[in-house]
Amino acid sequence: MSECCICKKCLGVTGDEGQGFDVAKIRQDFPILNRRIHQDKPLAYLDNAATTQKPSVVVCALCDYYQICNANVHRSLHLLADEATQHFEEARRRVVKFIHAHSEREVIYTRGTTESINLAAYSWGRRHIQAGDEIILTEMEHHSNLVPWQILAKERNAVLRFIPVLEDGTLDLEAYRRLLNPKVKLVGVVHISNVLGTVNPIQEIIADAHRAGALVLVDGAQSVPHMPIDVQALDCDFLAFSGHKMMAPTGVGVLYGKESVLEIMDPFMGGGEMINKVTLEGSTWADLPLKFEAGTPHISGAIGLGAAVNYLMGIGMEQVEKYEQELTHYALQKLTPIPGLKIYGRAPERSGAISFILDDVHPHDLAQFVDQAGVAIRAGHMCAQPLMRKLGVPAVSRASLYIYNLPCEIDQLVDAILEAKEYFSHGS
Amino acid sequence: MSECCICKKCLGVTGDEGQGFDVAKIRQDFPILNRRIHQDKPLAYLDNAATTQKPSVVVCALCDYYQICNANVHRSLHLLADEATQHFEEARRRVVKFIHAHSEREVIYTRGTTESINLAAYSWGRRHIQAGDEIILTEMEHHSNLVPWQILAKERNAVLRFIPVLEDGTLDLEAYRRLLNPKVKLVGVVHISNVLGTVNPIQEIIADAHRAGALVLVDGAQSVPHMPIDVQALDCDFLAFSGHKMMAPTGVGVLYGKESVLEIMDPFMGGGEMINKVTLEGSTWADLPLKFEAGTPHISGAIGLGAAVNYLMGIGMEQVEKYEQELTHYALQKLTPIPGLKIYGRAPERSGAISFILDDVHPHDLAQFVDQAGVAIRAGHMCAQPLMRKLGVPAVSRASLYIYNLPCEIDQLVDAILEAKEYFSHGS
Amino acid sequence: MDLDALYQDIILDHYKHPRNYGPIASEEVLMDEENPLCGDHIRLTAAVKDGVVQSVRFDGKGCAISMASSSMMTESVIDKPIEEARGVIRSFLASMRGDHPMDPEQAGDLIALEGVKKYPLRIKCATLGWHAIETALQKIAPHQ
Amino acid sequence: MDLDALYQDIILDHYKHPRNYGPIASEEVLMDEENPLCGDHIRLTAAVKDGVVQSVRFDGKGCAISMASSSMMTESVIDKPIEEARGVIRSFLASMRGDHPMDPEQAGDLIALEGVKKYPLRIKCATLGWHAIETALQKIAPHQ
Ligand SMILES: Cc1ncc(COP(=O)(O)O)c(C=O)c1O
Ligand SMILES: Cc1ncc(COP(=O)(O)O)c(C=O)c1O
Repeated sequence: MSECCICKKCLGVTGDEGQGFDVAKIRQDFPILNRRIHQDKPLAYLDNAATTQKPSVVVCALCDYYQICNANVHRSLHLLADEATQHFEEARRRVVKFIHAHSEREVIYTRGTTESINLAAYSWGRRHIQAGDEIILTEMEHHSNLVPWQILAKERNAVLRFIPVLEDGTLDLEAYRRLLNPKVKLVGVVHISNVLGTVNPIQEIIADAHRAGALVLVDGAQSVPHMPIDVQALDCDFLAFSGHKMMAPTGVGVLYGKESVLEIMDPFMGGGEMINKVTLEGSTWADLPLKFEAGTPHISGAIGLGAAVNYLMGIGMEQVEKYEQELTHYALQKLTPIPGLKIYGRAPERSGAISFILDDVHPHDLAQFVDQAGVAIRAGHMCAQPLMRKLGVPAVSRASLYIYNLPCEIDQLVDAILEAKEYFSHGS
Repeated sequence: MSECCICKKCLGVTGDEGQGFDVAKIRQDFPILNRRIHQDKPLAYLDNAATTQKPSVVVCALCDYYQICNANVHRSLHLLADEATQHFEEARRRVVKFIHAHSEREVIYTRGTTESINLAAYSWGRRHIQAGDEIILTEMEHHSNLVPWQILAKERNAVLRFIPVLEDGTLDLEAYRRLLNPKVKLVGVVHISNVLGTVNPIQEIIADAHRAGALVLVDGAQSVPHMPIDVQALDCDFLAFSGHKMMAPTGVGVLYGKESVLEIMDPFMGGGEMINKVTLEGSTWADLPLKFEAGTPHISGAIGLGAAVNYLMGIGMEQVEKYEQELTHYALQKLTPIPGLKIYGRAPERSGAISFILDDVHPHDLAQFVDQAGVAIRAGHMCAQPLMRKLGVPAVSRASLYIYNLPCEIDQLVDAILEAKEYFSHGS
Repeated sequence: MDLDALYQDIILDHYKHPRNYGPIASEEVLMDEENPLCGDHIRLTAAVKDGVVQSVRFDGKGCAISMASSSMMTESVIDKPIEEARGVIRSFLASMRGDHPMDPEQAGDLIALEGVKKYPLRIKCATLGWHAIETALQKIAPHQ
Repeated sequence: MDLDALYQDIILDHYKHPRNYGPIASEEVLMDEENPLCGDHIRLTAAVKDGVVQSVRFDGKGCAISMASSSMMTESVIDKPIEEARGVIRSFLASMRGDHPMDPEQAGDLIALEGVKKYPLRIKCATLGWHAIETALQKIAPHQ
């Protein structure tokens, strides 16, 4: 019955993976990459770990939704509402397919990784964590996967333990195994570090945790956008990720949870949609996944996420990973020889988030300087203050890559770094 | 330094209120209203209490953001990030102005009314509600302003009390005054009922609560989009509302809170942006409003909200209210004479959400039938099951108006209702 | 009007003249099934004798779809051996889920409900009575 | 390059050759001010005699803006009567907040920091040392 064209135009055909990879063609889908800034310098957007750009099909999915079938979902019977609901749920099915979840019941829409993890900390944690229980995290966690557990641990008198980060930026797995014991209820681990680029061996970490009787939450903010993910093969209990870091709109993300785990969790927020029956005296809850989706959801965001997932599947996640590996290799090769430049993170398995410090130039000055040369990188503590302390620096600069980046953009960065070195050199 | 055009094109000039009101001109800003559905019938969108349509300037603000300066906010130093941050915070300032808040510190971005109320229930409630404390709500609350307090009350052994709804759809204020006592810590009240359309006398309710030493949370989901609001004049402690019900994108809303109240609340979610200093052992929190905005926010949503607020201020909220009053009057005049049609809610002060039941035709059948005639209305319990029970019906149908609606759309509804009556008439 | 695909004459007929419909004393009630979307519910009673569904009766209020579907349900199961009745129920629910189209030969009047599938939000209306009878039969004659 | 508006020569000079900069023993530290955005912090000590700011010294690590601004701050307050010093600080912080432009007559070298205002995220860098001295003076000579 649908008279709306989102499906046709924007969600397109899906999944013909690996028909060859053409960056130039991909870049045509991202008009923002043609922007020229600061006296006509080409923009080199190398801040993809913070957020990625959106292909036209995603923006167009939003426009179509708003201009053709904007309506609230799951509530009304009229045509617009029916179309909106179908697109909203179709997007969920795409995500199910993308991460190889078992069913739609396992995919909960959230605002992003941070809300996903907080949802788990409130709804799973408040129910299962008691005084004296232990939660294992790592020293390389983003604040998102640290602060919610600190708040919970404080409230419940539980104990947080940390897997140390080794010199090369990998996790100390032997220390991890020593930390495991029957009191451990949860292991929370970032799949790919947003600072070091390290790809953690989560399959092994998950298997070990399960043997010890603990569940595992994987922070996939930096992995889901960049490599094939199969939650059933990984056997993780939770996987959190953000749409905006994988070409989708802001304000939407996902908490994947195993159905058996989600089933016995209490709701997080209360309100419309998440209820079954409400009386003044008390209420009962809706089925999964709506139990965790109180209130009007971010409908256009979910639809945009569906379009983004579709776009990525059209390219093929193996292709995405392969191209980014090549690009990362190129970047490391170019950056490493720069005198006075120190790169943090030398794990053998690493992704395209590359953090570094240039002797005698503060990361903020460096970022500001290279920005003037058209290159967008990030400087700061990267929401990983404990890791900064471990590395012995207050802040770093970070360049992070995505499939639309080009080797010449890395050259542009390298040239800018060399100029900055000159510009800020002390005692000149 | 901005090279981006969102401000110029979409946020426009603001606040020249009341330069005359031209619905035809307004409708040009909403191309979706020209849609023809079900064999070429003109769409009459009368489901505005569920969600409103978006003017082109809002959609265009989203597109511009994504195509010109998409970047994460508050984090990076590069040009795009700077532009995005400026637009994001400019939107907050517009909201401050729109509701007459004291400062940006009092305006917290959320996903919508539901998250706003849950934030208050978690962060204020968990800190201030003890066993035996009382919370007063009303029998006409939306589930959003009921279920979070039920969950809290259960957890804390606190007591919920309810202001009764009188025959005409107004609140029993005498009963309210009898309920007030020193154990009452919070009064939660919907400003305008999404079912009955009743405009509650919240100024009086707030003054009484304050005299009794209780704070007041106002659910403004159905009022903020439709009338001028001045939180300082009202003196409410919290005001919750949703962007998507006031022409803004989905996934964004606001919790207004008095600075003095927000200051002593614990954070809600943990993660990036809401911290000051993080160590493995513990963390300290950022200043308002960031303390309550963990993780990457819905940047485009906030910018779209700024554009929507601007659009509404351009028309003038007094104008909005005035036109909707006229339209509501017209609708009531046309609907009331229909034989067998019962309208719920006859408060002297009422807005354009009109719920009704047609004898012998189930609300769902009615909604489906009028949809076929091009008219979008809602049927169901309206997320207010306790109120439905009070009214003695399982469900109602609801037509709800906004400034782009026309008298002829109401005629279209009336005709469709008359046909439905015929179509479903029993024993024919 | 397109709506006629949903509200076919046969459906309107069952709605306006529901079969096996009438007040049930509360002690007779075997199932009280509610549609949380709209708050509708129907109550249902049934009797099985010698392995055959003897009678089914329902009351309550609902929309045209749920009333008609419940009415048609009663006609589809009464006088059927219980296992056969279960088969009919399973097959109807599966077709509403979209697992397979209805077999026009077997479905009889039920085919009129095919149109509901185009309106996902109404599927719950069409299956309300069927879920109720499924559980009721399970109560009377637990499945081995 | 546009950047020169931000990193003017005078700023780069103060950054490369910060005035009144040098290690401070921990018992001397009056203020340890941190910029949570980047984790930078400077430490500061000061002495007041007969109502006049005698000396100010700072150490720590920071970006060019925060180092230069702190360096310029020391020059702006040393040898000034304490109330006058407070006035300079207040006026600088107000101008960074955007309350008013700097007075070129009064500001001297500080005028070079005007360019920072175009980069909102860097304002915290430019005010780091100034917040530190403000608090330090309050500690030494509480304002009546
Ligand atoms: C009165 C009222 N309160 C709360 C809500 C919940 O708003 P949202 O679904 O945007 O969170 C609504 C709308 O659904 C409403 O009408
Ligand atoms: C590893 C990691 N975890 C969590 C987050 C938080 O994601 P968001 O801000 O989208 O909630 C990020 C990104 O900022 C991240 O890189």
